[in-house]
Amino acid sequence: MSVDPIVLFFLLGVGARLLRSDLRLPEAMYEGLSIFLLITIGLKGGVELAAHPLGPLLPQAGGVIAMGLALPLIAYPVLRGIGRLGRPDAASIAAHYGSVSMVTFAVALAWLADRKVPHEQYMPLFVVLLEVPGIIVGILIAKLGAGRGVHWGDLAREVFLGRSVVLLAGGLVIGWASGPHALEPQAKLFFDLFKGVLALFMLEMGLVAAGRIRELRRTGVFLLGFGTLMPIVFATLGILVGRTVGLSAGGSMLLGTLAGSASYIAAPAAMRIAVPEANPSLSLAAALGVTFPFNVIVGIPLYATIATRLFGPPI
Amino acid sequence: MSVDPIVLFFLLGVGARLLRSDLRLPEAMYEGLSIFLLITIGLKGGVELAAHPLGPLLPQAGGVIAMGLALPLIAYPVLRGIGRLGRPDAASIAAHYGSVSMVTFAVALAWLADRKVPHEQYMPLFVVLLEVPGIIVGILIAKLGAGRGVHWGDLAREVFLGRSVVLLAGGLVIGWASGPHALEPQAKLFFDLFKGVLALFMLEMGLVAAGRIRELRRTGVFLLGFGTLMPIVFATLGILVGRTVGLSAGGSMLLGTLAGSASYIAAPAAMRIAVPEANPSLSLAAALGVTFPFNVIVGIPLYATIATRLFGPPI
Amino acid sequence: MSVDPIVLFFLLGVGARLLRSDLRLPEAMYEGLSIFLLITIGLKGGVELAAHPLGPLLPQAGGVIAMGLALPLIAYPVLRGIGRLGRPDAASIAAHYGSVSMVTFAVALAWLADRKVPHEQYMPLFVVLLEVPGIIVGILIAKLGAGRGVHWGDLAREVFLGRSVVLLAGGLVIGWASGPHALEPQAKLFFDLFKGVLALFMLEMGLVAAGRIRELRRTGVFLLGFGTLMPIVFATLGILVGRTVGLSAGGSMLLGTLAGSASYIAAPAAMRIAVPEANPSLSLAAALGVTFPFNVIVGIPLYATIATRLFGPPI
Amino acid sequence: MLPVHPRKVVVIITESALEPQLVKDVRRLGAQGYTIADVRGGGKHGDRDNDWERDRNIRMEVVCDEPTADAIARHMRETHAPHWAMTILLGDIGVLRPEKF
Amino acid sequence: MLPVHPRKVVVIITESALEPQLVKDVRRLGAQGYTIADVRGGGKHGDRDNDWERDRNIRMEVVCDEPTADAIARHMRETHAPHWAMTILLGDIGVLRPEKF
Amino acid sequence: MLPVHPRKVVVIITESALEPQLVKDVRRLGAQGYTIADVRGGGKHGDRDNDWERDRNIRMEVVCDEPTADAIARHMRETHAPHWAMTILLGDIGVLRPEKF
Ligand SMILES: Nc1ncnc2c1ncn2[C@@H]1O[C@H](COP(=O)(O)O)[C@@H](O)[C@H]1O
Ligand SMILES: Nc1ncnc2c1ncn2[C@@H]1O[C@H](COP(=O)(O)O)[C@@H](O)[C@H]1O
Ligand SMILES: Nc1ncnc2c1ncn2[C@@H]1O[C@H](COP(=O)(O)O)[C@@H](O)[C@H]1O
Ligand code: NA
Ligand code: NA
Ligand code: NA
Repeated sequence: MSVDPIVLFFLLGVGARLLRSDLRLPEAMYEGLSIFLLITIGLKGGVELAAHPLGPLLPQAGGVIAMGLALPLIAYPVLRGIGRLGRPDAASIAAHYGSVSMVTFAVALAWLADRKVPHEQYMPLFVVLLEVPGIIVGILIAKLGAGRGVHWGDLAREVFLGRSVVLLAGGLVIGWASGPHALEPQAKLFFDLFKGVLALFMLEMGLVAAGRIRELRRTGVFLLGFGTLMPIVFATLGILVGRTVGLSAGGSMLLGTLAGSASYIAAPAAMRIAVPEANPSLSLAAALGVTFPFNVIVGIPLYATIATRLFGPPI
Repeated sequence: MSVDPIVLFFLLGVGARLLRSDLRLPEAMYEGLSIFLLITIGLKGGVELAAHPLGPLLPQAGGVIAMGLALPLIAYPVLRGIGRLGRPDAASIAAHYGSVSMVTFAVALAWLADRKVPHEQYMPLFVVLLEVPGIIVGILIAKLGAGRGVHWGDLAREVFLGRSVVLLAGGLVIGWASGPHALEPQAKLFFDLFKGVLALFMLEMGLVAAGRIRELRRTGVFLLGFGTLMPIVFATLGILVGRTVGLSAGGSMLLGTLAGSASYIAAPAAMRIAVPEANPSLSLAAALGVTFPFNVIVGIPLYATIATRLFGPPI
Repeated sequence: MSVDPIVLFFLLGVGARLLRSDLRLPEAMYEGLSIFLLITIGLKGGVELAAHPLGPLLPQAGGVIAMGLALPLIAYPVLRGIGRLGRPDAASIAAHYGSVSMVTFAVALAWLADRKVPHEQYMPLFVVLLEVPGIIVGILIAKLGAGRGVHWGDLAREVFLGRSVVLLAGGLVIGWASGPHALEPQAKLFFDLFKGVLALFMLEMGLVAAGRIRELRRTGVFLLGFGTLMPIVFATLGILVGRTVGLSAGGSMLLGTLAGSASYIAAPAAMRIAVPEANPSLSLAAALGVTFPFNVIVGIPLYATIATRLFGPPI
Repeated sequence: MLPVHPRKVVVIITESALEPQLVKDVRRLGAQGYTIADVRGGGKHGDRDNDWERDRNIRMEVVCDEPTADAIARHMRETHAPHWAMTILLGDIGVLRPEKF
Repeated sequence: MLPVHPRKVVVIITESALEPQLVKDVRRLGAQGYTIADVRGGGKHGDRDNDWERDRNIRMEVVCDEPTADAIARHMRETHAPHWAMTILLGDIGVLRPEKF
Repeated sequence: MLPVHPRKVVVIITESALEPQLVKDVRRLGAQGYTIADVRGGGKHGDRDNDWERDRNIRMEVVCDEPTADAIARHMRETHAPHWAMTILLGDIGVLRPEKF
């Protein structure tokens, strides 16, 4: 069987960086591609939302948000107890794993589409809902636990109006308000090119993920274990939550992937400002250097298998 | 009825900026998208020009240029008399409103295409013809009126060889020289993606337009009135000129949109150099903060209505 | 007959620069487009390689590499003897002409595709194979001849892991490992947009090539002759090699184009580091200011004619 | 010769995420202006060479009188330097329009 | 110790639209070279923070002898400073190859 | 007033292709850090105005003690300056944390 080109692009980036090639994507291109992906995922979800009555989604949304609040509370004691990390670092890493990775979600989406597995098309709504709660809980752990105040105004702007939330949620609303027909003239850019852009973006992700691997030597073996086992636990939890709130097997697998993914865009930005005493290298090495590659290569097929086992019908 | 996604993208940008999100498009992306739009509009017009004998277009072109020369002469006394602005500022704003906004034109084009309204496909020719005259007249008012000399050589290069004129005119010539058949291999980039790129660009336009709104508080209510009423007057004039030179209702509406639009790329660049004593915030706040949003949201449908009234058959 | 838009885009760039327009593409866009082109050419070749047994290609590959090693050895004595250039400059220019220009190859590819001339679809493999040998031989001439040592480790990384080799070779491997079917979701980006992107890139090439023309005045007439005649000799040689190793007329014409093209990305980067005493303006003026435009406008049709004469059946 | 007035220039090289905070800080401490460039670099906190969006540095330059420079440098050292990659430099510079700085 | 020759450095921070003019100006006034960086900033003319293409600043640095520095600073102050966002700074710097500056 | 410790700043403006080499050089010669900005400029080797990827300049700034500054400047002048467009400047600067530089 042929290998998924999306994974190959990622590996090309990893290889180029490990061999110390001078290959790098210009930063504007990286930003442009990520803007494109965020909007497109939003639009896709929004177009589908338009076809659904919103009422029945509310309980699902509530369950998903509750899960987002719970995840960092599970991760934190593990990081303190087993990882022996200080409060700021443990809280920061918990926030990263409580939030989500939009690219991991996109890869899972493409993976399901290639295999024609049905799933709720409005899943992007949950990406938006899951991005913020984990970060807020992580900050609360760091601040309140340390008996320190929080600038709630600044913080809210940082997390709710961060680039990725605005683009995802903006795309959702535009897709929802326009509907598929009005968006047709834009479809050739946003929808037709999505998987090609994702492949290019994975090249960049490979370059930056490999750049983080060096740091792992310094941070030791704990983060390696945490970055691979915690996602499996979280993903399983996500799949169970999906099942509980009534998602299909495909949708539950996607929710599991979200739960098992770690944020490396929104969370690092917010935590650096809110908890500057945490070492940003630790959390980024784990989220980007371990968990992202793990999910892309091992996790996604694994979570599909888990979902299949739990649901019965094979994905 | 669903809302036009192009307007929604614009509003997303406006909202993100007003809420002080950190969302911004990398400058290279902004420039890349605008290069794409300028070339594509040029190519579209050029391909159509190839199908027309050029002779009969000459009188139309003459009428359009004459209008371009007249517009700043109408705006200037209003700005001096009612707005009580000094000579440099009045001349500079007159130049902005004498010239045109390519993006407003593109939005109007997409608006007509969505409604399948027929119009002369070579209209991009008039965008090129209208870009420069208004700027030159504005500079003349500022300079000669002040009894000061003009570096005509530098100035000509600045306005005739500015980025937007070169790309629009270059696209026109390439489209004209190649014809539709030879351009087919390029069509999937330039023509198929046009409306998607325009939507992305409108997101950026929303961000920058909203950034100008703050300045309006300082410049007062006059620019608000000028920036909404002058376009209506100019657009009506443009529609009448269109009718006079024999354009269709759709073509006249487009010419009206051009007349009613204000330049925020070519004119600011040229005026800053040629008339440095003018305050660039005033003209940009009006052109970008008032007139551009007004045209995109209110103006374009309004000009279509005016054209319909004047021509009879509904657009 | 209509003119090829790819050439027209190039001429637009040349004209804009010669008239001193302020038009320039943002650097990130230039880099992004070139990354796109390199990957796409690689993917195209790789997809075709997957359909071929690799064994029979080995002798062809050997012949092509041997040619790559030979070209600078032919150019060097000409540059020393007739051009009266010093050892470093002659060696550096020889390296540029020994290596290849990916964009010239892409233009030739598009030229053949427009005319539906059959050719071996795995030709991109030879682009990869030809990029490096000429550069290494050029460095050897400069260094060993001067009795100086070479940092082989650094040098190998510079040439074998330079951006263009990594992207081309990476694209080849991904295309080969995925095969056409798995790449279908990416085809709409990489394959459908290829010629449009190439056209945009040629605009940038026109701008930079024209910027080099000024320098030619200083470097005199020799480089003008060398930059037009050497490519014809090399291209003829390349066509003969193609015939010898069993390529079709179209494939031989492409190999000739590669032989006749001069590198202006990989070679300048490598030579500047390895042979800093060479004047980089000379080699770049020749490769970019003379040979690139010559090949795009005159060379490619000429090499097709030569291939036709040598092979019999008209291209 | 033009009369040149002596002033201080404070240069702060730090992580780009701190930019909005720095701008607020220096304004509050009395600076009448500032200039910021995107840079990359290396120091005690390792190489910050731009290969990931959060790994960028900025270089802020503030021209001001000596007390303001002192206040800015002191604030940076005490508030941000403990937790951020940061270099603080102080130099002498001349200005033509003393009221501007 | 290398012998170090004292020179002046003129720093001009202003709107990017002025760049071509500045380059012509300093060459004409005797500078043998110049260096320009893209920057953003804030001052009397408000924040110039890069969010629209006409809102960019540049920072030009010219190393030269004292009379040239004086001529450049004077020209900037008289010709451009009245109508443009502009900061002019003058500093001391050392060079190794005195004939170059 | 904060105690300010005098140091030297070496500024090297040169072709961007030399960047990796320069970073290695200054580290080897004892610098504890460096800062690099992308710039453009003009000098003896013509205008380097960014219009082709190989025509970019960088501006490297190294704050260090006097012997290190001397060693860096000397090395640049002897090894790279003959073949590369390069400007080497030496200035005085103050730092707050002397152990860092
Ligand atoms: N000795 C130095 N000279 C110039 N820049 C420095 C020096 N040390 C540190 N920097 C800059 O300041 C940033 C933060 O420094 P640090 O906190 O030492 O990591 C670095 O990333 C460099 O850009
Ligand atoms: N005190 C200052 N320190 C550093 N840079 C300044 C200062 N004042 C102004 N600038 C820079 O000079 C530009 C023009 O200044 P102004 O004319 O005061 O608006 C600003 O946009 C800043 O980039
Ligand atoms: N007098 C000067 N003032 C400021 N920068 C200079 C000066 N001379 C040269 N440079 C910079 O140093 C680079 C190399 O200088 P050169 O070797 O003289 O061509 C130039 O491209 C400029 O960026
Ligand atoms: Na998660
Ligand atoms: Na107008
Ligand atoms: Na060659």
